[in-house]
Amino acid sequence: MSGNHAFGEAAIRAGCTCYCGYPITPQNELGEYMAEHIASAGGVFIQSESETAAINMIIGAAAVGARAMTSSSSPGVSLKQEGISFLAGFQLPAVIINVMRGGPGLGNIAPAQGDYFQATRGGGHGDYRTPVLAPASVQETADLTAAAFDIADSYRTPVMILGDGMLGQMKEPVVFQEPVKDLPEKEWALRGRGEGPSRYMASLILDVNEMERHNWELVRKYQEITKNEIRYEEYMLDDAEIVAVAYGTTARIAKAAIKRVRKEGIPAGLLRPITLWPFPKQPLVELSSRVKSFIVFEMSTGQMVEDVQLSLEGRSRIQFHGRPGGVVPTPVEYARILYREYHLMKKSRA
Amino acid sequence: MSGNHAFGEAAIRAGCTCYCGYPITPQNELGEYMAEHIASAGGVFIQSESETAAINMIIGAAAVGARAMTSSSSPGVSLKQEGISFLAGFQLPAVIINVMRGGPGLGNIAPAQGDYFQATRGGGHGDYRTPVLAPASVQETADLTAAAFDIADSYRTPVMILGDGMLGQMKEPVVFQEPVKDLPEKEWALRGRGEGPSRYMASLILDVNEMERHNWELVRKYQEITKNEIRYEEYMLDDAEIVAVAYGTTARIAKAAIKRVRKEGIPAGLLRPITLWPFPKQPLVELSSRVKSFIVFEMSTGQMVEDVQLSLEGRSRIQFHGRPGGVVPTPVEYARILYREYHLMKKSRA
Amino acid sequence: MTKTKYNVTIKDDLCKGCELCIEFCKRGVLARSGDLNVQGYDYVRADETKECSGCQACTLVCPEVAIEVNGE
Amino acid sequence: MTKTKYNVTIKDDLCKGCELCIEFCKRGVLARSGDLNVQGYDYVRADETKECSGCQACTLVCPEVAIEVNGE
Amino acid sequence: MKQLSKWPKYYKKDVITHYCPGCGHGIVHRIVSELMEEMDLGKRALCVNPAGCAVLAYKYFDIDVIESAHGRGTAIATGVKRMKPGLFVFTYQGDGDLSAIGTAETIHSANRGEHITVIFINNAVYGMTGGQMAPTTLLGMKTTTTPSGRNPGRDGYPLHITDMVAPFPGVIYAERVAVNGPAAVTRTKKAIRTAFQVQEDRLGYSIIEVLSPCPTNWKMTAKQSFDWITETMSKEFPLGVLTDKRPKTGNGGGR
Amino acid sequence: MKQLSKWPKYYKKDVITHYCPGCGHGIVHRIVSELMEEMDLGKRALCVNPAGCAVLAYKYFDIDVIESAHGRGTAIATGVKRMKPGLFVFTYQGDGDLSAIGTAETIHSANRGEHITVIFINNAVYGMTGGQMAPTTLLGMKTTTTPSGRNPGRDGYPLHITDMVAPFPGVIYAERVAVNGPAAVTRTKKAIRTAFQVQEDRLGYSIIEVLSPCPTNWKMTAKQSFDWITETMSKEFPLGVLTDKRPKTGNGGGR
Amino acid sequence: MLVKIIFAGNGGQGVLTMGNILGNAAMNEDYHVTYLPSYGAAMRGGTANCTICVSDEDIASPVASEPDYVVALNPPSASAFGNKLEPGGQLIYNSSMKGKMPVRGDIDFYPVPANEIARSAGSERSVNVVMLGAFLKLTGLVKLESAWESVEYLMGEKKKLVELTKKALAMGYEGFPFPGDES
Amino acid sequence: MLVKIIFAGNGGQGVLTMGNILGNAAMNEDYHVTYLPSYGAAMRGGTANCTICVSDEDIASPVASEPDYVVALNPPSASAFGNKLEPGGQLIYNSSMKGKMPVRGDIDFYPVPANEIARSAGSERSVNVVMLGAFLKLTGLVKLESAWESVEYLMGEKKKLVELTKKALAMGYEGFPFPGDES
Ligand SMILES: Cc1ncc(C[n+]2csc(CCOP(=O)(O)OP(=O)(O)O)c2C)c(N)n1
Ligand SMILES: Cc1ncc(C[n+]2csc(CCOP(=O)(O)OP(=O)(O)O)c2C)c(N)n1
Ligand code: SF4
Ligand code: SF4
Ligand code: SF4
Ligand code: SF4
Ligand code: SF4
Ligand code: SF4
Ligand SMILES: [Mg+2]
Ligand SMILES: [Mg+2]
Repeated sequence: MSGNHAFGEAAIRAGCTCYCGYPITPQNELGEYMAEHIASAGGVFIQSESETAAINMIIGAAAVGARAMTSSSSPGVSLKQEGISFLAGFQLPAVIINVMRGGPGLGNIAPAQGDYFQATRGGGHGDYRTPVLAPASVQETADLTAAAFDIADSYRTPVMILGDGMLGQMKEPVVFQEPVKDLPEKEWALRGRGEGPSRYMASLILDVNEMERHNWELVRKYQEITKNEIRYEEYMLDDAEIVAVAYGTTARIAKAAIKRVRKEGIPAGLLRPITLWPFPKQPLVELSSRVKSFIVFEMSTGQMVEDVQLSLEGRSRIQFHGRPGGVVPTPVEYARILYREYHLMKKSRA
Repeated sequence: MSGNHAFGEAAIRAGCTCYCGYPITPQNELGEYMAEHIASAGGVFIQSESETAAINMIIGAAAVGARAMTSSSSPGVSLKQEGISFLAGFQLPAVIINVMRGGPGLGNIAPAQGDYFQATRGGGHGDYRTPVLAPASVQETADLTAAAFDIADSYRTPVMILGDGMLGQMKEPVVFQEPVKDLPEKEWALRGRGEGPSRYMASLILDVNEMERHNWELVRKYQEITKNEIRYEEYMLDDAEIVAVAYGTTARIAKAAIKRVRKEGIPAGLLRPITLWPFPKQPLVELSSRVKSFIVFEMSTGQMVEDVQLSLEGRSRIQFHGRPGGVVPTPVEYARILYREYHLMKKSRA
Repeated sequence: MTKTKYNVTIKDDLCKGCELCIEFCKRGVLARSGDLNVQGYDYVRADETKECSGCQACTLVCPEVAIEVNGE
Repeated sequence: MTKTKYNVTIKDDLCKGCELCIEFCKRGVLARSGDLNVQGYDYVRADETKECSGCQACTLVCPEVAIEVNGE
Repeated sequence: MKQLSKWPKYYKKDVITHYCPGCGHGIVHRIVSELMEEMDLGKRALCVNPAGCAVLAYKYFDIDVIESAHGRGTAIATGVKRMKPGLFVFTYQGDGDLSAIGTAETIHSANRGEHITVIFINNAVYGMTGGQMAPTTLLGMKTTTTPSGRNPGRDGYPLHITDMVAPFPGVIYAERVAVNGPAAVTRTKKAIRTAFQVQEDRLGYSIIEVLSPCPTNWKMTAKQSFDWITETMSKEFPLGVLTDKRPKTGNGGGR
Repeated sequence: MKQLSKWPKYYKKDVITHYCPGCGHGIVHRIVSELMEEMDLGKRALCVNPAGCAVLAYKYFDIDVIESAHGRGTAIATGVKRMKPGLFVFTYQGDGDLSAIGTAETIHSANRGEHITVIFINNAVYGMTGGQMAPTTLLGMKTTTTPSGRNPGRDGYPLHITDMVAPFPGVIYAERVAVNGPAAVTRTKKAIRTAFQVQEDRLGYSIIEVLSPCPTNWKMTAKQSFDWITETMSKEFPLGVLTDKRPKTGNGGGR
Repeated sequence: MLVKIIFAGNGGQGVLTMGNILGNAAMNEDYHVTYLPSYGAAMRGGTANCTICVSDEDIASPVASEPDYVVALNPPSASAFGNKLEPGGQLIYNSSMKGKMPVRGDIDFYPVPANEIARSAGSERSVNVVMLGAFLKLTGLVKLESAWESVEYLMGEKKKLVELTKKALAMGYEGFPFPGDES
Repeated sequence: MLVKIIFAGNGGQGVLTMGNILGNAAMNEDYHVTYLPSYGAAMRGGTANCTICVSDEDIASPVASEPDYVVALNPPSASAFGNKLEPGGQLIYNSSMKGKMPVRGDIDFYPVPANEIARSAGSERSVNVVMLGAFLKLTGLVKLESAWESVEYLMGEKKKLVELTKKALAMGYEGFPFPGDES
């Protein structure tokens, strides 16, 4: 099954009853899958007039308690930024998938990782953060989609999944979780006042002190998320002297490269952030006590590398290797870099 | 004159002949000023149907060589992110002003600094950066607006000016530069092929290798900008043992606070980044050789502080003090913090 | 049967002094009070001496739900 | 005067074999070549033996500007 | 003693609004609140309020309310109604919100025939932001962004968006009314009642455009702005039913 | 020897397009290029191309071209024309680009009566992205996002955006044509010529909607899609002049 | 020296004009000046205020969380902003309008029957400048003449208005202090 | 072991189907498999290709910058992708179609008169499976039977199509190797 279809099937099984989206390559198959299958699961598919409309339809659906999702690719995700800021302000759960392509502008439809900053720093306005999950296989697209909905609901926050054209298009075998039954009631959801007092959802808070309280409340929530939700994968780190840091597609390639160089006795390993925000800072800090060389692999001109720098605070040497524009690096290419770096290290030691 | 009017008058004198915008508080007076005055200077004012339309009108105007500007406030700027990414991809010069207000969502119309990440990290998609200028007085809004157009033209890049509601609304005396005469021709601008070969502007680059070349070309340009355009103000740094880092409105307040504590013999100083991107890393690095304590003041929950951390790489202690949501901190408040920090330092030394 | 008498009550503090009610009252029942209410507006007062017809014109045009007209 | 003869030239490599020209040619001048061009399409060929009327139907509907019709 | 007028059940008790003296929003708020009660909708109603002077509507309406990003009201309403068809969903939007930045959402929600009701407050300006030109601003009308009057060559013409959506098959009822006098207010209430009923009867989309005074930005007294609606504004925006596709009403099919 | 057909001067020589066999884009491209030459516009023309199958138009048109973000063509064209009124500015847009994501830009540029020309390629689907529903998709029509056919209750109705803007005072000429046969192609060329002339005469906005085959996504042969336009598509989208406000043409003022 | 003043009243009472006149005058006397109006939604419902800071050096923040002076054109603003005054601050209020006053022992109250004076000056609408005149007399922050000049500068062409305004300014100035009604 | 194959041809020649059949078969033989189609604008103009990676362990990248095998259904694809082959790579091409071939000495060429075979198998349209059959014979990557099974799985209901496809597969398989026309 393709990554795009896996996103869709996993969402439906996670109880997503509202998908709104606008076509854009390389994630069209996701919307098309929803168009075909969500209704039979009791959900609604809406092809919105734009990405802007889509994110706002999601806001409406989420406000009344539905598990709602939208998806797009880079340019379309830029159009959702205002809406994402509103979701954060409203404290509404929702899942936003970005199947990244080359940029800026129309760029191209090849796989890229140039939207890391946008996703992790909030491309929208105001003080907010969105948890960001980065799958590296079709199986993981399914697993993390389910996880995204849970995180979104438990913290009442929009959650972003950052994939790329390759993950969306490639087919791999995948096993899905059982469809979830009866999700917990959301007492905060609007449902008409009924016999109770009327309620409202507003991101407008004219009183600056109230607004500040709201901002700090959000910060506390983000600290909670940082405490509980950090995910990452360690690969051959036990004896590693060179550690690659990469997520998604580049992490797969890095793994292959590490296998290769390991054959030649080079002690390389991989730390793969699965949550890009919150970023797995601690494991990096711990590694830095014995690992003196880190190499960050990205399909961009250098974005996640900032989070690695922020984590290590100059404790170890950090190299960056980026291939932007939709170029998919090869294991050989990465292997060569690990190889060179290792021998440099040995020299500098001697 | 108010900051909003100063933005407008300075732009007109800088030769801006195209202003497109959509009303939003706290920057309405800027558009209104343009509506009243740009025509008599031979320019065009268009109240667009949305912020999205505005940024795209700017693209058209810039593509044919005009000095073009748009302005908005936080939520509206989020809607311009796709367009800004296109400007970067097209390598078109333009000036975008964000008179920040409280967020996320509608937030409020009070002054805030919560869009620092969006401005400096590219809220749009793809690998690009925009130079970001941060004025701290009405006089500086005028000066930096002129500078913004020059930077935009000389590097063919969109430039952002990050102000806030206070800067936009407050009135201070201001002196303007003489209106610029005959700006240099832009040979790259589209003007119809005439007798020459036809030309095109496209951000779509399907060939990934070409796209990658384009991305690295942009990076080289950004390195140039970093080399040449960094601006900052040093205030009482010579003998400073505590250094405040703040921009825009908070920098003004920090100055007053420093004056106060200086009276009590506390050696505090201020480093005020004027370009937020490229960020004045070097001066901070140099300071860190003797200054052991930095305090970052923001009207946000902590955004620029990341750039300070990236600059200092753990060399000095960094404190953060933020007041989000439109709360404008007082000099007394900052003074108290500098005071406390100084005495902590003395203790820890003893 | 005796013809009903109507009482007009103004919620002083809600009134914004827009005078729409005054404009549309054919019986001249309503007039400015000359006083300022909590909002700082010169609110409207009903003149007991004038006879209200219960036509509701005032309540229909009042943007602030500041007028109540009741008949006995 | 002698009635003009029309020559039909196909730019083989531009043709995408959509057959629109064939459909609209009343004289049956055009037909598939059975060959593949650089694009891998079975392109169209003009049959010398048939007589072209110069009606231009083919050039009007051709999406690829692959046909040229000239009269002598 | 019989009570001729009383405080609407779904309007927050004795609330002091932030509206300027003589503002039409207050009148329409009262009408909507009264209908919430009279049509027994208040308990399951959800109002989508705009960015505009009515952004604080949730402080007045005593029903559930969700705010919308500027112009996106009908998209949010779509998400709500599709998920909870049992709710009564209406948007309350200004002319800038609905016919400028929200143009696409307005047109496509109408074209989908969403089962929602749109209350469209046309006051020919951007009130909230201080009186800039709106798509509905009349030619020659002075606003803060048309200091010498709206000039069609530069600023385009007054946009009649309700007329544009009225012909859509999914738009069951559309009417333009005004709130510039007792009789007009009564007609407006009737129109909104009809529009609400259309949604209740699951027929489709309904929209009521209300010509509404903005004395502050029109720089007029309340009474003057009432008169201006009669004498000038309603000439550009004629009152009346723009479409009525309700079954067996005889005049279905609109204009 | 007289040359009946020749390579258009402003179409790149012997270019192989990326279009599918039988695609209408190629036909319209040729027409536009021919007019660039016949009306002597090529040297000062600027084309705004869309995100859509025509995104690569700049590889074919031998005139200056700027690409647009999806749906924003008329906003970009507005900026261009306002700054350089001497240029001949036209947008080339698909139905998704122009009537879905670009709805607001389309309507407001038309309402401002910008002096630009819009070539609107209506092929009832999103071609570029693989055949999803477009606002113009016919009821019951199967697309990748309406696998069981467009259902008005879920997906809304075919949108007639050209009819919506035709009544605007600033829209001087609007016509719907097709390219599904020699005669139709000739009429299309005439219509586009008229629209171009409207801009040349500084009269205002002009738009030509072209019903254009997309054999690939319609899952038809080229000929079948030509016939489908005649038999089905043009029933929903009738061909003809939607407005003609050119001075002294006798029938000014449109419908 | 740094003085922070808040002018407050109904929208339409000309609060912002007061600020502009004072700000401009202070500028001409070579002070550093900032002027910060209330804006946006605050407009609605018709209350308005502005903050003027006057100093002989750079001004850090144009906001006055604790102003030195409040000039209130109506009771609601008097109570709203009177409560923000620095201890020892001074409240100049329009005593022609009845309404709740802040109850504080640590500030000084200066009543000004502004409506009456304005009326006698020739127009109810100049309540604002009357109050400004009183403020100038009390504080001596800038000379009456400088205020007059900036009136001329700001109102330029409209001769009649200028005269009227200057007159009202003067009457507020000369008349001050006025007898308080409450003892 | 890791094998990377690219199937390429015109859109409409059924290139993606080839990939699906092989990918599915390999999966059932418990290999790790990735399948990456060409997508988006690449579709336009009617060329299509897909990349299949088959391995006995995790597959890093589904992309094949230097494939081991290229199966080309028409000359343009043969030259386009033939030039990407690893040195020592193998090119299986449709010899029924004439056109330029890549000129390389470091790869092996395997002609397959696919159109003729397909015709004799009953339908021109099964050129793709004929080529797939030949590929299976050459590489032995998966058993013919597994390929049959996945044909049944993928084409399910359409019985006639299934039979025809299996037949064409077999003919491509048995017939291989075919006499090259160029010596
Ligand atoms: C994205 C965005 N752009 C602009 C604004 C600023 N804004 C708020 S309301 C408004 C227009 C108000 O006019 P209208 O919709 O006519 O409502 P009214 O106030 O007249 O009732 C604008 C431009 C905003 N909040 N968000
Ligand atoms: C913001 C954004 N959203 C979506 C897309 C993807 N996209 C490109 S073209 C297109 C629609 C194409 O359909 P249409 O406009 O009808 O043109 P056609 O291909 O049919 O000629 C879409 C959805 C994009 N490039 N940018
Ligand atoms: S209409 Fe209402 S608000 Fe206006 S004056 Fe009369 S009572 Fe007061
Ligand atoms: S009810 Fe009629 S008569 Fe009585 S006060 Fe109101 S308007 Fe006047
Ligand atoms: S119409 Fe043109 S492209 Fe189509 S078959 Fe004929 S020549 Fe070829
Ligand atoms: S010109 Fe007419 S007759 Fe000649 S080939 Fe073309 S279609 Fe046939
Ligand atoms: S500005 Fe106009 S619309 Fe807004 S509250 Fe005041 S009167 Fe009403
Ligand atoms: S997909 Fe349709 S519109 Fe696009 S090129 Fe192919 S036939 Fe033309
Ligand atoms: Mg309005
Ligand atoms: Mg289309």
